[in-house]
Amino acid sequence: MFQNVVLLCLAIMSISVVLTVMRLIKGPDLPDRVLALDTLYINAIALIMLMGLYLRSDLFFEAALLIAVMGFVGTVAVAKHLLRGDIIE
Amino acid sequence: MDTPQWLEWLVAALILVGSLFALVGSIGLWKLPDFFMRLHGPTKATTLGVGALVIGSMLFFSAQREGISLHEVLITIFLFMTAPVSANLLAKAAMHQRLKRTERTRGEPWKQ
Amino acid sequence: MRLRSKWLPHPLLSLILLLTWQLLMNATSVGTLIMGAILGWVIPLITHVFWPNPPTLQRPLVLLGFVLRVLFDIVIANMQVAKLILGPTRQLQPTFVEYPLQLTHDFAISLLASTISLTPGTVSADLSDDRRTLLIHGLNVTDADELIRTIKQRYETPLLEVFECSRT
Amino acid sequence: MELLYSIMLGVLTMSGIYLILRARTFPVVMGLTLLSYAVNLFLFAMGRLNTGMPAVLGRADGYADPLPQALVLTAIVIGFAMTAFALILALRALGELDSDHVDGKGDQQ
Amino acid sequence: MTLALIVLLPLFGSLLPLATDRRGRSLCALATMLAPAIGMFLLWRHAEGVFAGDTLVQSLPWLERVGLHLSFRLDGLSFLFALMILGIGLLVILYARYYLAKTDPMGRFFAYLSLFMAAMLGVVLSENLLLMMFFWELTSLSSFLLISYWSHSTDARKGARMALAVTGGGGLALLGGVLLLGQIVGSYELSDVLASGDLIRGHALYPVVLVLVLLGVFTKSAQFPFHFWLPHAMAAPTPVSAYLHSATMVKAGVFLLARLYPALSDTDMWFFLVSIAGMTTLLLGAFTALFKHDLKGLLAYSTISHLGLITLLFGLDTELAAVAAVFHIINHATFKASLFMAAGIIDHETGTRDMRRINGLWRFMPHTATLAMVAASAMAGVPLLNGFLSKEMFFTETLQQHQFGNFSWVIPLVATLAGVFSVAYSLRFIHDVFFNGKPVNLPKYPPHEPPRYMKVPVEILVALCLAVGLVPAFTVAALLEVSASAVVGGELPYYSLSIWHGLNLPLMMSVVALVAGVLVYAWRRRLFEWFDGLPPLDGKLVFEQAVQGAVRRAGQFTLLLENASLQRYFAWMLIAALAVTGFWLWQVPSLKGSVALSPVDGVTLMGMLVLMAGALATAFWHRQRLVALIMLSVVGLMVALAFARFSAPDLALTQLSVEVVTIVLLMLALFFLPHRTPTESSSLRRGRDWALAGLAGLLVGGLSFAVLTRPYETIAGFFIENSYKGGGGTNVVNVILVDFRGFDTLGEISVLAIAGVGIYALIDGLRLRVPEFDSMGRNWARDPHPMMLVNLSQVILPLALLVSVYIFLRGHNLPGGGFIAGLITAVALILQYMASGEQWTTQRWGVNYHYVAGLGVLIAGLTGLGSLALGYPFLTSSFGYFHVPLVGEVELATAMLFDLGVYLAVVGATLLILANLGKLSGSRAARELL
Amino acid sequence: MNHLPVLPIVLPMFVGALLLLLARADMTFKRGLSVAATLAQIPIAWVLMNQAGDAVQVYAAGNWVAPFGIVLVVDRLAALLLMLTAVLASASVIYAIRGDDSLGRNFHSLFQFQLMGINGAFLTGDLFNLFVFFEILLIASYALLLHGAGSGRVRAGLHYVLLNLFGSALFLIAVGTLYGLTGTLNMADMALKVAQASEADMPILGAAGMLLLIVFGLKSAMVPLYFWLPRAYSAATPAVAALFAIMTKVGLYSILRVYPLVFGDEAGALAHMASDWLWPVGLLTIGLGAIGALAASTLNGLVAYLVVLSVGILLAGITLGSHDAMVGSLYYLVHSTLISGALFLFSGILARTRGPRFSVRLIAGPQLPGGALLGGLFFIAAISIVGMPPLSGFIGKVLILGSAGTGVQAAWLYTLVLLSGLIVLVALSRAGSTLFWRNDGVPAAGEPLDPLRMLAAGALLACSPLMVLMAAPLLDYLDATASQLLDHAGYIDAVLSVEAVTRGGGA
Repeated sequence: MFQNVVLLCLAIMSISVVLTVMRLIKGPDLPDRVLALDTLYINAIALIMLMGLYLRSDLFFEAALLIAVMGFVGTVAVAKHLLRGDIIE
Repeated sequence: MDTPQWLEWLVAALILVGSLFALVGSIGLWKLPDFFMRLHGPTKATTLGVGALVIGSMLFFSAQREGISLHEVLITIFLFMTAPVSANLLAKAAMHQRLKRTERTRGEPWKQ
Repeated sequence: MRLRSKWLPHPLLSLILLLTWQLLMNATSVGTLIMGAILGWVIPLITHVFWPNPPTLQRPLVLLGFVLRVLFDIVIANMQVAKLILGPTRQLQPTFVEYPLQLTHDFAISLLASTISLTPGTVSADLSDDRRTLLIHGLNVTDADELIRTIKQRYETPLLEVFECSRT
Repeated sequence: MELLYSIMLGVLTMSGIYLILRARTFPVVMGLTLLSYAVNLFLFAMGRLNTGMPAVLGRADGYADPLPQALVLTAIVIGFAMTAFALILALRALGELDSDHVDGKGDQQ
Repeated sequence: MTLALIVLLPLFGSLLPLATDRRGRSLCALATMLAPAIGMFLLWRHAEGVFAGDTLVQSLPWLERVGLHLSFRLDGLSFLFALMILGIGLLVILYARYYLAKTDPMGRFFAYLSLFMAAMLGVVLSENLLLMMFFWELTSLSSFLLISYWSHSTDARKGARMALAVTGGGGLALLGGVLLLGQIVGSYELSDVLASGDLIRGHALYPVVLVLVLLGVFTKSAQFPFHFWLPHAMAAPTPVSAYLHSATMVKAGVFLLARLYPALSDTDMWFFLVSIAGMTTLLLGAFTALFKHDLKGLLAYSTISHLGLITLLFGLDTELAAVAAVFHIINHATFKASLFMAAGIIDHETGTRDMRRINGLWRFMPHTATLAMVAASAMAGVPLLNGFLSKEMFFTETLQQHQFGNFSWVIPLVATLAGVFSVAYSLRFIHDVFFNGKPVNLPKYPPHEPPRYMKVPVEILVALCLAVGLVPAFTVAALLEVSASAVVGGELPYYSLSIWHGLNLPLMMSVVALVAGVLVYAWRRRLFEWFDGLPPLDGKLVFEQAVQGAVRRAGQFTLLLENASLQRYFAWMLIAALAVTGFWLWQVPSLKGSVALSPVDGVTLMGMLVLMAGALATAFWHRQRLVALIMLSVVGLMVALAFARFSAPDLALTQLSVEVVTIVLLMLALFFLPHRTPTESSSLRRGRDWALAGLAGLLVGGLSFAVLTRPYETIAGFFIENSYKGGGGTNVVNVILVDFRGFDTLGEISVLAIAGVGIYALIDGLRLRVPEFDSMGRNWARDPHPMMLVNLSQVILPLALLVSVYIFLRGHNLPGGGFIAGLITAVALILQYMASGEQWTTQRWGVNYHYVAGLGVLIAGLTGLGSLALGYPFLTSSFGYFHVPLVGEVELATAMLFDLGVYLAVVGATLLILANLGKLSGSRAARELL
Repeated sequence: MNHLPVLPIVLPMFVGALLLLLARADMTFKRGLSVAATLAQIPIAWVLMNQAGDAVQVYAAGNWVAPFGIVLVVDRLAALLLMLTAVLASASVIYAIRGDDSLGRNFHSLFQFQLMGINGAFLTGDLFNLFVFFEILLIASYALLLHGAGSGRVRAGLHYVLLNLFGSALFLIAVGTLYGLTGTLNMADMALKVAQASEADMPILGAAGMLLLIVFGLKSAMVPLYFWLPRAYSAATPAVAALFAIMTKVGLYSILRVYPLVFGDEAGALAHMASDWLWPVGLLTIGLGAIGALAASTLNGLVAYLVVLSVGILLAGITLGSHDAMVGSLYYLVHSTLISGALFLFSGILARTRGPRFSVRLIAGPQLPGGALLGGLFFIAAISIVGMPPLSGFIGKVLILGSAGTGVQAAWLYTLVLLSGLIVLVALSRAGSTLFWRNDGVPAAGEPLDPLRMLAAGALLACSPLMVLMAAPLLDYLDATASQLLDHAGYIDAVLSVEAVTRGGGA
């Protein structure tokens, strides 16, 4: 039963990812895309954690944590690029 | 180790809530008419979405193994710290790019 | 609370690191405590150059209350926002609000801005160059002054207490 | 799954190769990045596709072939170094030649 | 090894003139003469044996595998040639002593000359064909140096280059021929080759061998159509011409004909090839010689003609013809050497070689004139001189040949015609130069007799002409006998060397030639006019145009291939890869193997679709670079998820970190690069590219599918089994990295460190133009360091460091390790740079990342070295568990130390790369704040 | 325990890393360290050459035996190439310390890492490890190629880098496929596995093997993958270009190592699969190399094409496959590497002497100080590389041609080798006479001759006559090398029978 709930959650997250990717592709502007990318990172965290629950394995914690860190850095970099062009100045 | 039934139910509820909030965020992202409004969807809903998931996961793994598993909370803490900053930077970028906003928006963004 | 010294530049940070280490290790034992203590001591030593002007914490308990309040607000906010998003979007009233700041310390301002972003339907979009005004975008704001009042009362005041009571 | 995976690799490779065949440095570097993703996934798959079998002793019933994973790890890091070098070189070329062409046009020989 | 000594003496002797160059010209010349003089002496010591008909072979085994031995051979033929080379060589040295101007570096000249002499001696004395090739090419090279002696003159350079190209090229052909000969015979020793004539002639490759050998011969001996280099080699100083074009260089070709005569001759092919080439050359040379106004030009074409004569004689393929050929070799050497020397004297004294200006020299230099006239008469074939004798024999032989069937009369006719011209040009040499009015406008006036000793060589040679012509039986007979019999390789038939054979057809031919020759010369004005009206045909021009044309065409062709377009190169490489792999994949019976497919689940399907969409979007939108970049990072993220999905947490972590760093890097670069790519390639080109890309995708996908559906046995079991036992860790991937395959990792961090260093060097001194507007033409935002970001980055750094310590420490047993920890640290620091700027950060964090990267590699390496001390191989790990009070079991492993090296190298290299990029814009933020 | 086999890799690695730490140290010290470390390679290689004579030496890094760990394999061939690299590198580094090394940063460190990569590629017995060392030598070569920057270098370097990145991707795909089917990375073990592979797997192994050939072909500069080389090599700093002369040989070496072993006699349908392709490719490379040499407009461009040409000859020679052909090819390999190195160095000296206005473009230039000496040495180098006697090129060509037999192959090989010889002769004589003889009478604006640079170039050049004088022992060595190379079973046996050290000290 529990597995089925996790599967359901995975399905929900999949829809969520699809919506995000649709926004990513549609744009229309760069900030929209970056925002969608940021959201995609968050969705990825959710997916990873659900996968960990599904497999009953806690080996995915670091991956989730890292996605959080890296997603943030990536978003900051793009945003900075949009603002200033140069991200390390 | 067997997980108690009630805990499984609780975890299931939590992750379901989390997933649904994440979905709401994405729906917002897709549905809302301008960038500044879309900004609200993910930065909020997904924080709680992931937050609920994290709590669920914490409970689940604490029951799975000896001791408690709290380290997932770091993910949430981290997201709480970073999400506003991302949003802030994105908003700045959007203002810099003078993105169109829905006509009914009140107030003016600043010129960057 | 002047514990800062050459050898322990950020005691609070050290404590946070020690706690975080316990979290990371997912267990607490003598070993993890020792290791956490070592790390909590060494890392601030290395990184304090990047943090030349750390905030001074005046009333930790107020801060705790503040955190709990924010957490609570987040949960409520999320429900509200979810309703807004799922409902008809045409009725939403997005607004840019200029919020006059009382806080002066960088870190405190950041904390306030973050809090605003995390809570119901508001995002801090920008900070003026003189750091006196915060630009907030609200998803659905019917009364801008009401919003400013709420923020001031619920968040800025406690933060002022925590970080800057000596100065006000 | 294997078929799907292979199709994905094919699409990834195709996109990478198409970009590689462009006339400017930036798309080429992006193409190489895509290609290296494809290659890493390819190399990784040579240990076959396993679900829930990370090669950490005591954490699963079975273990995926760890060797390709180790190889991919090496390949990722090397690929990063190489991409970085190529990219900076493209900048250097921009500085020296005032052009980002790689097709022999756009700058005086 | 006296024979080797004869060759080696002048070789080393070439150092003597260099050494004595400064000590006076006479000493220099004398020193140069030392080696040939000793050589002569050594040769004389062997004379007895040679005249008794012995063949002396001295051999020193050298390179068995190559078939190259230091073996030398002295028989009649080589004796004759060695004699001529040394004898005329000595005379030329004496002559050159006086010929060379004070400004000409004499030592260098004599050194080259000695070198050439050695090479020439080597050619004629070699027993081993490969050894002969050695010297053969050396003659080309040393003659190149001699001809180009006056290298400041364009003619000398071009002439030398042409001579080298033609003779050197011929030499290469000859090399081919010789190698094939060696393959056929099984040995390169002449004795074996000469004894295998039938084997060679019967071999299927005989025509190839013959053609290749003849190419070598004809080019060297200036046979038509390769004759054109010789006249232009006249740009050399005259002593060189006297030496090279009388007795040595050009004779090497005919020497080879003579040498290989027993092995290669006696076939129709030989007859036709050799005789027709000889005949053509004979006539063409004689004809052209008449029209040359340049004294040396005349002699050059005369030389060509006489070489043709000798070649023709060998081509006639009878033993008597061979005798005549050898005889003419001797005679030609004597009179032509003396004539060149005489020409040199005239040139030397008058300052010109143009016969239209040099007239009536008899009055000024009667002595020289006499000598020249005798020699020229010998060249014309006037009776009582040596040229007459061999020419008679030649005429006789032309009449004996019937292989042309009904056209056999052509040969004597050509011979007579050539005789006519030969008389005419000889007459011109005599009359035009020494009589025929007065000199016209000479650069040096009045000319006078040269120094006494300059004439001595000419006198000696002319005396020889006379002696041989008058009393052949007492002078040349014995030498001719032994050398000719060495050529034919056996007993010679009867022949007579007497001057008077009675009134016979050959004599009539001589008379006709003489009379007609005089008549032709008398009508020369008309002929010259007619000749001037002919279209100019100069082999040199043709050659140079051919070379220049070839160079041009080669240039065009090369540019066609290498058009500096990377796209082209990529396409080539891709096509090559597709071709070779497609070739094999085509043969696979079924791409799908025996393993059943595993089921697809929805989430994975969705992830892969997103990944594919991202990849395609990157490609489609590559013109909007930032958009493409965002799509690229989607792909990166999905790849990481794929790794996680398929049981590779370590990979997922690494991929995530690397991807972010890559994106940051790309973004850094994008600041300076254009943000959009204009459409440049045609839709056809894009179509082609998509097709190529599609095929490549098919290839990779196909390969992957084929492998994934096939079973395999792997060595992985060993790693899983030994990971804990032997490596002390439970994370097998990490144990492989730091232990089983630590060597790879060591290399990999070296790559990172090198990349960092290399990039640092690239950035060093690079300043790029900072774009003033963003891609939409707006000014950049004012605030370089948003406050919230600055504050957050300060908080995150210690936390991130903590996390990297965590990831590092657990790496050995759980997903993580030095790499990932290093990348996290690096990313956290990069965040500082992004938030607060390069200058701000560098001021506070003055770490030289060179040191960090270098230290990392050193630590990892030293850890590896540690095991050496214990007698284990490099990189052997060890670990142990220690009980620490309160803390409990603690594992200490050298692998951890190794991983620390990895960590440092990663941090150092990554920051070396990224942090320095901030300098590219020249600390723009700091500038703006001012 | 004999640790010598690991030294040619580890020594430059340590020195390279140390030089990074000494980034700010005195240049003289860094130069001394670098030169000493490079020179030290010569005796190491010498001892290894002698050791390899007895048997194939196998060194299990990390004490993990084959096929699980990474083994270094020293046979005669590897030792020979180590020696070749050591000699070439010594000359290059000596040349460089006269100023070329300060044109950019960290030259010596990069140089040492470059050596590490090259030596590693020669020594390793593991396919993936070969990839790693390829990458080391590539990344170092990128940096070295760009040493001193300048537009020419950057343009050529960009192409070189990007092409090789693609090459690396192909390498990984090939290695991956091979692993995916054989389950091993050790070349010796892989040879066994390939020999036992099923019919259905054969074509896929073949495809992977051929993909590998493309990668090696890119490194070794064969048609149609050599296009990057001429510009890159002629743009590089002389010392670097000279060292690069060995780089194409790394590709050739890999071909020589992998194909006869893994896809050799025992490989069933795949036996000698590369030869069918390599033969025409080799011939084409000869032809295009010669044409390019004729068209070259600078001296170092010309030499770069000569490198291509020599690769073609070597490919053709290797493909002949016989023992004798192998001996000839190896001899020619040594010869062509050293002499192209010498020519690159000369070209550098000449460029400095002629001054930047003329450099080594093939146009009339100023009168050269010491022109006769330079010209003479160039002349010697030229005749050596053309393959004229009395120098090593001649023997090399005779050996290769002599081993071609008398069949169709021989016809092609003779034609192309001889014709290309003629073309190169014309090209070099044009180049030489223009550079040294044509001048506008103006004294050179460049620098005077530097004795140390001349020594470096001269030393390399001296190898050519030396290779003739010492031809007998050298050929004996090569003879044994070829035997060892063709004895696959012996190699496999030696690699797979290596045992782990169980007790310390190896007593």
